[in-house]
Amino acid sequence: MTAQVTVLYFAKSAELSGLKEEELVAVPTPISSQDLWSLLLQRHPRLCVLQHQVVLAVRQQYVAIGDELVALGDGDEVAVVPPLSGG
Amino acid sequence: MTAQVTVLYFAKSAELSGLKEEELVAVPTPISSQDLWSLLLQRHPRLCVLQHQVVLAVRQQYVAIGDELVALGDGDEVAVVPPLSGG
Amino acid sequence: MVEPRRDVLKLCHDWLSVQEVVDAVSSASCGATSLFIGTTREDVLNGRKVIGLEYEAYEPMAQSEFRKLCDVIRERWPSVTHVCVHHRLGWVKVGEASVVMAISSPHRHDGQQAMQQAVEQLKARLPVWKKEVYDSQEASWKENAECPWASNHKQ
Amino acid sequence: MVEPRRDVLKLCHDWLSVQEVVDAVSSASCGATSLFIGTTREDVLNGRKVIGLEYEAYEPMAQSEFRKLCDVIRERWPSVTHVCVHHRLGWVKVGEASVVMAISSPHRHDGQQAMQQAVEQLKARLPVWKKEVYDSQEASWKENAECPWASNHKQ
Repeated sequence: MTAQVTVLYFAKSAELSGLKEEELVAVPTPISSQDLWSLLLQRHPRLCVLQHQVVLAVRQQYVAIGDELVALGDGDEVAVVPPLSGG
Repeated sequence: MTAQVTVLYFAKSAELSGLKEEELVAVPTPISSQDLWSLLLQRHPRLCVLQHQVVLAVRQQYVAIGDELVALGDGDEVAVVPPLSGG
Repeated sequence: MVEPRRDVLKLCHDWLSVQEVVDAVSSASCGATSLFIGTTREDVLNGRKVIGLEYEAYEPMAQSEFRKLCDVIRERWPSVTHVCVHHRLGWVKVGEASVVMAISSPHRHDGQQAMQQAVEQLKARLPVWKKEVYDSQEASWKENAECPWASNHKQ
Repeated sequence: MVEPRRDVLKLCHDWLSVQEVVDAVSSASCGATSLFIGTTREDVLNGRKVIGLEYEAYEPMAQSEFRKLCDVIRERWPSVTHVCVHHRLGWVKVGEASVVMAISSPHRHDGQQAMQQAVEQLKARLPVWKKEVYDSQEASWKENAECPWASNHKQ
Protein backbone atom coordinates (compact mmCIF):
# COMPACT_ATOMS: atom_id res chain seq x y z
CA MET A 1 0.00 0.00 0.00
CA THR A 2 1.10 3.56 -0.63
CA ALA A 3 -0.39 6.97 0.18
CA GLN A 4 -0.09 10.47 -1.20
CA VAL A 5 0.86 12.84 1.60
CA THR A 6 1.69 16.51 2.04
CA VAL A 7 4.98 17.16 3.79
CA LEU A 8 5.36 20.49 5.62
CA TYR A 9 8.77 21.89 6.53
CA PHE A 10 9.14 24.40 9.33
CA ALA A 11 11.89 26.65 10.61
CA LYS A 12 15.37 25.24 10.00
CA SER A 13 13.99 22.25 8.08
CA ALA A 14 12.39 24.63 5.57
CA GLU A 15 15.72 26.41 5.10
CA LEU A 16 17.58 23.11 4.68
CA SER A 17 15.09 21.59 2.22
CA GLY A 18 14.47 24.88 0.45
CA LEU A 19 10.75 24.06 0.67
CA LYS A 20 7.79 24.99 2.83
CA GLU A 21 5.69 22.13 1.49
CA GLU A 22 5.72 19.29 -1.02
CA GLU A 23 3.53 16.41 -2.16
CA LEU A 24 4.89 12.86 -1.95
CA VAL A 25 2.84 10.62 -4.24
CA ALA A 26 3.74 7.08 -3.21
CA VAL A 27 4.81 6.74 0.39
CA PRO A 28 4.65 3.10 1.62
CA THR A 29 2.16 2.54 4.47
CA PRO A 30 2.31 1.43 7.22
CA ILE A 31 5.81 2.77 7.67
CA SER A 32 8.01 3.28 10.72
CA SER A 33 8.65 6.91 11.60
CA GLN A 34 12.37 6.13 11.18
CA ASP A 35 11.81 4.95 7.60
CA LEU A 36 9.62 7.96 6.87
CA TRP A 37 12.40 10.26 8.12
CA SER A 38 14.98 8.34 6.02
CA LEU A 39 12.81 8.83 2.97
CA LEU A 40 12.78 12.61 3.60
CA LEU A 41 16.55 12.55 4.20
CA GLN A 42 17.06 10.87 0.80
CA ARG A 43 15.14 13.67 -0.88
CA HIS A 44 16.87 16.41 1.13
CA PRO A 45 20.25 15.21 2.41
CA ARG A 46 20.91 18.57 4.12
CA LEU A 47 18.18 17.67 6.66
CA CYS A 48 20.74 15.35 8.27
CA VAL A 49 22.00 18.26 10.39
CA LEU A 50 18.71 17.90 12.28
CA GLN A 51 19.35 14.19 12.98
CA HIS A 52 18.43 13.27 16.60
CA GLN A 53 16.98 16.75 17.16
CA VAL A 54 13.80 16.47 15.25
CA VAL A 55 10.42 14.79 15.45
CA LEU A 56 7.64 14.40 12.92
CA ALA A 57 4.00 15.32 13.24
CA VAL A 58 1.52 13.09 11.45
CA ARG A 59 -2.01 14.47 11.15
CA GLN A 60 -0.92 17.11 13.71
CA GLN A 61 0.23 14.60 16.33
CA TYR A 62 3.87 14.43 17.39
CA VAL A 63 5.65 11.18 16.46
CA ALA A 64 9.18 10.56 17.71
CA ILE A 65 11.54 9.08 15.13
CA GLY A 66 11.89 5.37 15.86
CA ASP A 67 10.28 1.98 15.33
CA GLU A 68 6.70 3.15 15.79
CA LEU A 69 4.58 2.26 12.78
CA VAL A 70 2.56 5.03 11.20
CA ALA A 71 -0.46 4.39 8.97
CA LEU A 72 -0.77 7.01 6.27
CA GLY A 73 -3.84 7.85 4.19
CA ASP A 74 -4.17 9.93 1.05
CA GLY A 75 -4.17 13.63 1.87
CA ASP A 76 -2.49 13.20 5.25
CA GLU A 77 -0.24 15.96 6.53
CA VAL A 78 3.26 15.07 7.71
CA ALA A 79 5.37 17.82 9.27
CA VAL A 80 9.07 18.04 10.01
CA VAL A 81 9.36 19.57 13.47
CA PRO A 82 12.76 20.96 14.53
CA PRO A 83 13.23 21.88 18.22
CA LEU A 84 10.49 24.26 19.31
CA SER A 85 11.22 27.83 20.32
CA GLY A 86 7.86 29.47 20.92
CA GLY A 87 7.25 31.83 23.82
CA MET B 1 9.04 60.39 82.02
CA THR B 2 6.08 60.99 79.75
CA ALA B 3 5.68 61.80 76.08
CA GLN B 4 3.09 63.46 73.90
CA VAL B 5 2.14 61.13 71.06
CA THR B 6 -0.31 61.04 68.16
CA VAL B 7 -2.50 57.95 68.05
CA LEU B 8 -3.88 56.91 64.66
CA TYR B 9 -6.89 54.61 64.38
CA PHE B 10 -7.49 52.62 61.23
CA ALA B 11 -10.32 50.54 59.82
CA LYS B 12 -12.44 48.88 62.52
CA SER B 13 -10.51 50.63 65.31
CA ALA B 14 -11.49 54.00 63.85
CA GLU B 15 -15.14 52.94 63.79
CA LEU B 16 -14.95 51.67 67.38
CA SER B 17 -13.16 54.72 68.80
CA GLY B 18 -15.07 57.14 66.63
CA LEU B 19 -11.73 58.80 65.86
CA LYS B 20 -9.17 58.79 63.07
CA GLU B 21 -6.55 60.44 65.22
CA GLU B 22 -5.98 61.94 68.68
CA GLU B 23 -3.20 63.49 70.74
CA LEU B 24 -2.25 61.89 74.08
CA VAL B 25 -0.37 64.44 76.14
CA ALA B 26 1.22 62.41 78.95
CA VAL B 27 1.93 58.79 78.03
CA PRO B 28 4.46 57.16 80.43
CA THR B 29 7.69 56.04 78.77
CA PRO B 30 9.19 53.49 78.55
CA ILE B 31 5.97 51.51 78.50
CA SER B 32 5.16 47.92 77.60
CA SER B 33 3.04 47.58 74.45
CA GLN B 34 0.47 45.77 76.64
CA ASP B 35 0.20 48.78 78.95
CA LEU B 36 0.00 51.13 75.99
CA TRP B 37 -2.87 49.08 74.57
CA SER B 38 -4.62 49.05 78.00
CA LEU B 39 -4.34 52.82 78.12
CA LEU B 40 -6.10 53.05 74.73
CA LEU B 41 -8.72 50.55 75.90
CA GLN B 42 -9.47 52.70 78.94
CA ARG B 43 -10.10 55.68 76.68
CA HIS B 44 -12.16 53.65 74.18
CA PRO B 45 -13.61 50.55 75.84
CA ARG B 46 -15.27 49.44 72.59
CA LEU B 47 -11.79 48.66 71.22
CA CYS B 48 -11.91 45.50 73.36
CA VAL B 49 -13.63 43.63 70.51
CA LEU B 50 -10.23 43.79 68.77
CA GLN B 51 -8.50 42.15 71.75
CA HIS B 52 -5.98 39.47 70.61
CA GLN B 53 -6.52 40.46 66.97
CA VAL B 54 -4.65 43.69 66.87
CA VAL B 55 -1.09 44.99 66.92
CA LEU B 56 0.31 48.49 67.32
CA ALA B 57 2.71 50.36 65.10
CA VAL B 58 5.13 52.71 66.83
CA ARG B 59 6.97 55.11 64.54
CA GLN B 60 5.68 52.96 61.64
CA GLN B 61 7.11 49.69 63.00
CA TYR B 62 4.82 46.83 64.00
CA VAL B 63 4.85 46.01 67.72
CA ALA B 64 2.95 42.97 68.99
CA ILE B 65 0.99 43.54 72.18
CA GLY B 66 2.96 42.03 75.06
CA ASP B 67 5.81 42.65 77.48
CA GLU B 68 8.07 44.40 75.01
CA LEU B 69 9.07 47.84 76.27
CA VAL B 70 8.55 50.77 73.94
CA ALA B 71 10.37 54.09 74.33
CA LEU B 72 8.23 57.00 73.23
CA GLY B 73 9.33 60.50 72.33
CA ASP B 74 7.32 63.68 71.88
CA GLY B 75 5.62 63.74 68.48
CA ASP B 76 5.84 59.98 67.96
CA GLU B 77 3.13 58.27 65.94
CA VAL B 78 1.38 55.24 67.45
CA ALA B 79 -1.13 53.39 65.28
CA VAL B 80 -3.79 50.82 66.13
CA VAL B 81 -3.55 48.14 63.47
CA PRO B 82 -6.49 45.73 63.11
CA PRO B 83 -6.00 42.63 60.92
CA LEU B 84 -4.78 43.66 57.48
CA SER B 85 -6.85 43.15 54.37
CA GLY B 86 -4.95 44.76 51.53
CA GLY B 87 -4.66 43.20 48.08
CA MET C 1 26.79 47.46 34.30
CA VAL C 2 23.97 46.69 36.69
CA GLU C 3 20.74 48.51 35.94
CA PRO C 4 19.37 50.52 38.89
CA ARG C 5 16.45 48.68 40.52
CA ARG C 6 13.06 50.34 40.73
CA ASP C 7 10.59 49.57 43.54
CA VAL C 8 7.35 51.47 43.12
CA LEU C 9 4.19 51.39 45.22
CA LYS C 10 1.42 53.70 44.08
CA LEU C 11 -1.73 54.08 46.19
CA CYS C 12 -4.40 55.62 44.04
CA HIS C 13 -8.09 56.39 43.89
CA ASP C 14 -8.47 55.84 40.16
CA TRP C 15 -8.99 52.86 37.88
CA LEU C 16 -5.77 50.85 37.55
CA SER C 17 -4.05 50.56 34.19
CA VAL C 18 -2.37 47.19 33.74
CA GLN C 19 -0.29 48.57 30.88
CA GLU C 20 1.05 51.35 33.12
CA VAL C 21 2.25 48.79 35.68
CA VAL C 22 3.81 46.66 32.93
CA ASP C 23 5.61 49.71 31.54
CA ALA C 24 6.88 50.60 35.01
CA VAL C 25 8.89 47.36 35.23
CA SER C 26 10.03 47.14 31.62
CA SER C 27 13.74 46.74 31.11
CA ALA C 28 15.90 45.90 28.13
CA SER C 29 17.60 43.18 30.18
CA CYS C 30 14.36 41.44 31.20
CA GLY C 31 12.86 38.63 29.18
CA ALA C 32 10.08 37.91 31.64
CA THR C 33 7.38 39.95 33.34
CA SER C 34 5.09 38.30 35.86
CA LEU C 35 1.87 39.97 36.87
CA PHE C 36 -0.84 39.49 39.39
CA ILE C 37 -4.19 41.26 39.34
CA GLY C 38 -6.55 41.05 42.31
CA THR C 39 -10.19 41.83 41.64
CA THR C 40 -13.27 41.90 43.85
CA ARG C 41 -15.43 38.94 42.99
CA GLU C 42 -19.18 39.01 42.77
CA ASP C 43 -20.26 37.31 45.93
CA VAL C 44 -23.32 36.72 48.01
CA LEU C 45 -22.98 36.38 51.80
CA ASN C 46 -26.03 35.35 53.81
CA GLY C 47 -28.29 36.66 51.09
CA ARG C 48 -26.49 40.00 50.88
CA LYS C 49 -24.77 40.87 47.62
CA VAL C 50 -21.31 42.48 47.68
CA ILE C 51 -21.43 45.71 45.68
CA GLY C 52 -17.93 46.97 46.32
CA LEU C 53 -15.07 47.55 48.70
CA GLU C 54 -13.91 50.57 50.62
CA TYR C 55 -10.11 50.68 51.07
CA GLU C 56 -7.94 52.69 53.42
CA ALA C 57 -4.21 52.68 54.15
CA TYR C 58 -1.64 53.94 56.59
CA GLU C 59 0.12 55.49 53.64
CA PRO C 60 3.64 56.39 54.84
CA MET C 61 3.94 53.04 56.63
CA ALA C 62 2.63 51.23 53.54
CA GLN C 63 5.54 52.77 51.65
CA SER C 64 8.11 51.73 54.25
CA GLU C 65 6.67 48.18 54.55
CA PHE C 66 6.74 47.93 50.76
CA ARG C 67 10.44 48.81 50.69
CA LYS C 68 11.12 46.12 53.33
CA LEU C 69 9.09 43.63 51.33
CA CYS C 70 11.14 44.37 48.20
CA ASP C 71 14.37 43.99 50.16
CA VAL C 72 13.26 40.53 51.34
CA ILE C 73 12.29 39.52 47.80
CA ARG C 74 15.59 40.72 46.30
CA GLU C 75 17.60 38.95 48.97
CA ARG C 76 15.99 35.65 48.00
CA TRP C 77 15.79 36.30 44.23
CA PRO C 78 18.66 38.66 43.42
CA SER C 79 17.81 38.63 39.71
CA VAL C 80 14.49 40.42 40.31
CA THR C 81 14.90 43.67 38.39
CA HIS C 82 11.92 45.98 38.95
CA VAL C 83 8.86 45.69 41.20
CA CYS C 84 5.74 47.80 40.79
CA VAL C 85 2.46 47.70 42.69
CA HIS C 86 -0.55 49.91 42.07
CA HIS C 87 -3.14 49.56 44.83
CA ARG C 88 -6.56 51.19 44.96
CA LEU C 89 -7.82 53.28 47.88
CA GLY C 90 -11.37 54.44 48.55
CA TRP C 91 -14.35 52.94 46.77
CA VAL C 92 -13.77 50.02 44.39
CA LYS C 93 -16.76 48.54 42.58
CA VAL C 94 -17.16 44.79 42.23
CA GLY C 95 -15.32 43.66 39.10
CA GLU C 96 -12.64 46.36 39.19
CA ALA C 97 -9.02 45.55 39.99
CA SER C 98 -7.93 46.45 43.54
CA VAL C 99 -4.28 45.64 43.02
CA VAL C 100 -1.93 45.13 40.07
CA MET C 101 1.60 43.88 40.75
CA ALA C 102 4.40 43.30 38.27
CA ILE C 103 7.91 41.93 38.61
CA SER C 104 10.46 41.84 35.81
CA SER C 105 13.42 39.50 35.71
CA PRO C 106 15.87 38.22 33.10
CA HIS C 107 14.35 34.71 33.32
CA ARG C 108 10.86 33.68 34.23
CA HIS C 109 11.32 31.22 37.10
CA ASP C 110 12.73 33.81 39.49
CA GLY C 111 10.06 36.34 38.63
CA GLN C 112 7.20 33.88 39.01
CA GLN C 113 8.40 32.58 42.36
CA ALA C 114 9.14 36.08 43.60
CA MET C 115 5.64 37.15 42.58
CA GLN C 116 3.98 34.42 44.63
CA GLN C 117 6.01 35.45 47.65
CA ALA C 118 5.42 39.15 47.04
CA VAL C 119 1.62 38.78 46.95
CA GLU C 120 1.79 36.69 50.13
CA GLN C 121 3.93 39.29 51.91
CA LEU C 122 1.85 42.20 50.68
CA LYS C 123 -1.28 40.64 52.17
CA ALA C 124 0.56 39.81 55.38
CA ARG C 125 2.36 43.12 56.00
CA LEU C 126 1.07 46.11 54.04
CA PRO C 127 -1.04 48.33 56.35
CA VAL C 128 -4.09 48.45 54.09
CA TRP C 129 -7.68 47.55 55.01
CA LYS C 130 -10.85 46.87 53.11
CA LYS C 131 -14.47 46.83 54.11
CA GLU C 132 -16.89 44.77 52.07
CA VAL C 133 -20.06 46.73 51.34
CA TYR C 134 -23.36 44.93 50.66
CA ASP C 135 -26.53 45.91 48.84
CA SER C 136 -28.24 45.86 52.26
CA GLN C 137 -26.13 48.97 53.20
CA GLU C 138 -24.26 46.79 55.70
CA ALA C 139 -20.51 46.37 55.60
CA SER C 140 -17.84 44.23 57.20
CA TRP C 141 -14.10 44.55 57.59
CA LYS C 142 -12.15 41.78 55.87
CA GLU C 143 -9.12 39.99 57.26
CA ASN C 144 -6.35 38.41 55.18
CA ALA C 145 -5.57 34.85 56.22
CA GLU C 146 -1.92 35.81 55.54
CA CYS C 147 -1.94 38.43 58.32
CA PRO C 148 -0.34 36.90 61.44
CA TRP C 149 -2.77 38.58 63.85
CA ALA C 150 -5.96 37.86 61.91
CA SER C 151 -8.46 35.52 63.58
CA ASN C 152 -8.45 33.33 60.46
CA HIS C 153 -4.64 33.30 60.15
CA LYS C 154 -3.23 30.30 58.32
CA GLN C 155 0.40 29.44 58.70
CA MET D 1 -24.08 27.31 37.84
CA VAL D 2 -20.63 26.66 36.40
CA GLU D 3 -19.42 29.36 34.04
CA PRO D 4 -18.36 28.04 30.63
CA ARG D 5 -14.56 27.92 30.36
CA ARG D 6 -12.77 29.87 27.64
CA ASP D 7 -9.45 28.72 26.17
CA VAL D 8 -8.16 31.16 23.59
CA LEU D 9 -4.94 31.09 21.58
CA LYS D 10 -4.48 33.97 19.16
CA LEU D 11 -1.51 33.99 16.79
CA CYS D 12 -1.09 37.50 15.48
CA HIS D 13 1.28 39.73 13.55
CA ASP D 14 0.51 42.89 15.50
CA TRP D 15 1.68 44.46 18.75
CA LEU D 16 0.15 42.62 21.73
CA SER D 17 -2.24 44.41 24.05
CA VAL D 18 -1.88 43.22 27.64
CA GLN D 19 -5.27 44.73 28.50
CA GLU D 20 -6.94 42.72 25.74
CA VAL D 21 -5.55 39.48 27.17
CA VAL D 22 -6.61 40.49 30.69
CA ASP D 23 -10.13 41.27 29.43
CA ALA D 24 -10.31 37.92 27.66
CA VAL D 25 -10.01 36.02 30.96
CA SER D 26 -12.09 38.34 33.13
CA SER D 27 -14.89 36.71 35.06
CA ALA D 28 -17.18 37.85 37.85
CA SER D 29 -16.28 34.70 39.79
CA CYS D 30 -12.51 35.24 39.59
CA GLY D 31 -10.60 37.17 42.24
CA ALA D 32 -7.21 36.48 40.73
CA THR D 33 -5.61 36.91 37.32
CA SER D 34 -2.05 35.72 36.75
CA LEU D 35 -0.13 36.96 33.76
CA PHE D 36 3.11 36.22 32.05
CA ILE D 37 4.72 38.41 29.40
CA GLY D 38 7.71 37.17 27.42
CA THR D 39 9.84 39.82 25.73
CA THR D 40 12.95 39.67 23.60
CA ARG D 41 15.85 40.95 25.60
CA GLU D 42 18.59 43.14 24.26
CA ASP D 43 21.48 40.77 23.87
CA VAL D 44 24.90 40.58 22.31
CA LEU D 45 26.19 37.20 21.09
CA ASN D 46 29.80 36.97 19.93
CA GLY D 47 29.83 40.66 19.21
CA ARG D 48 26.60 40.54 17.22
CA LYS D 49 23.64 42.49 18.54
CA VAL D 50 20.18 40.89 18.46
CA ILE D 51 17.81 43.26 16.64
CA GLY D 52 14.70 41.09 16.62
CA LEU D 53 13.06 37.73 16.16
CA GLU D 54 11.28 36.13 13.26
CA TYR D 55 8.49 33.77 14.39
CA GLU D 56 6.61 31.07 12.51
CA ALA D 57 4.03 28.49 13.56
CA TYR D 58 2.30 25.37 12.38
CA GLU D 59 -0.96 27.17 13.04
CA PRO D 60 -3.67 24.48 13.09
CA MET D 61 -1.47 22.18 15.17
CA ALA D 62 -0.62 25.06 17.53
CA GLN D 63 -4.36 25.37 18.16
CA SER D 64 -4.80 21.66 18.82
CA GLU D 65 -1.72 21.48 21.07
CA PHE D 66 -3.01 24.51 22.96
CA ARG D 67 -6.32 22.76 23.62
CA LYS D 68 -4.44 19.70 24.93
CA LEU D 69 -2.29 21.94 27.12
CA CYS D 70 -5.39 23.58 28.61
CA ASP D 71 -6.93 20.16 29.26
CA VAL D 72 -3.81 19.09 31.18
CA ILE D 73 -3.84 22.34 33.20
CA ARG D 74 -7.51 22.02 34.06
CA GLU D 75 -7.14 18.41 35.10
CA ARG D 76 -4.51 19.42 37.64
CA TRP D 77 -6.08 22.76 38.68
CA PRO D 78 -9.84 22.37 38.16
CA SER D 79 -10.52 25.86 39.48
CA VAL D 80 -8.73 27.49 36.52
CA THR D 81 -11.47 29.50 34.84
CA HIS D 82 -10.23 31.08 31.61
CA VAL D 83 -6.93 30.80 29.74
CA CYS D 84 -5.82 33.23 27.04
CA VAL D 85 -2.57 33.38 25.09
CA HIS D 86 -1.67 35.94 22.45
CA HIS D 87 1.50 34.97 20.58
CA ARG D 88 3.27 37.01 17.92
CA LEU D 89 4.19 35.68 14.48
CA GLY D 90 6.50 37.25 11.92
CA TRP D 91 8.93 40.01 12.82
CA VAL D 92 9.19 41.08 16.47
CA LYS D 93 11.60 43.87 17.38
CA VAL D 94 13.78 43.65 20.47
CA GLY D 95 11.84 45.01 23.45
CA GLU D 96 8.39 44.05 22.17
CA ALA D 97 6.36 41.29 23.83
CA SER D 98 6.33 37.97 21.95
CA VAL D 99 3.79 36.29 24.17
CA VAL D 100 1.20 37.37 26.73
CA MET D 101 -0.58 34.68 28.75
CA ALA D 102 -3.32 35.11 31.34
CA ILE D 103 -5.14 32.68 33.61
CA SER D 104 -8.06 33.61 35.83
CA SER D 105 -9.11 31.65 38.88
CA PRO D 106 -11.24 32.24 41.98
CA HIS D 107 -8.12 32.18 44.19
CA ARG D 108 -4.59 33.10 43.37
CA HIS D 109 -2.58 30.01 44.31
CA ASP D 110 -4.16 27.78 41.66
CA GLY D 111 -3.79 30.42 38.98
CA GLN D 112 -0.15 31.16 39.80
CA GLN D 113 0.85 27.52 39.85
CA ALA D 114 -1.13 26.78 36.70
CA MET D 115 0.60 29.69 34.97
CA GLN D 116 4.08 28.34 35.72
CA GLN D 117 3.07 24.98 34.31
CA ALA D 118 1.33 26.54 31.31
CA VAL D 119 4.39 28.56 30.27
CA GLU D 120 6.54 25.44 30.66
CA GLN D 121 4.17 23.35 28.53
CA LEU D 122 3.76 26.05 25.92
CA LYS D 123 7.51 26.18 25.40
CA ALA D 124 7.72 22.39 25.35
CA ARG D 125 4.81 21.58 23.02
CA LEU D 126 3.49 24.48 20.95
CA PRO D 127 4.74 24.14 17.33
CA VAL D 128 6.17 27.64 17.10
CA TRP D 129 9.72 28.61 16.14
CA LYS D 130 11.83 31.73 16.34
CA LYS D 131 14.97 32.84 14.59
CA GLU D 132 17.18 35.39 16.29
CA VAL D 133 18.27 38.06 13.83
CA TYR D 134 21.51 40.01 14.39
CA ASP D 135 22.72 43.39 13.23
CA SER D 136 25.32 41.49 11.15
CA GLN D 137 22.40 40.21 8.97
CA GLU D 138 23.04 36.74 10.36
CA ALA D 139 20.35 34.72 12.11
CA SER D 140 20.05 31.57 14.15
CA TRP D 141 17.15 29.31 15.11
CA LYS D 142 16.55 29.15 18.84
CA GLU D 143 15.70 26.02 20.83
CA ASN D 144 13.67 25.97 24.04
CA ALA D 145 15.35 23.99 26.82
CA GLU D 146 11.81 22.80 27.67
CA CYS D 147 11.45 21.03 24.29
CA PRO D 148 12.18 17.31 24.78
CA TRP D 149 14.00 16.94 21.46
CA ALA D 150 16.13 20.11 21.72
CA SER D 151 19.89 19.61 22.00
CA ASN D 152 19.91 21.75 25.15
CA HIS D 153 16.91 19.94 26.72
CA LYS D 154 16.78 20.12 30.50
CA GLN D 155 14.62 17.70 32.38
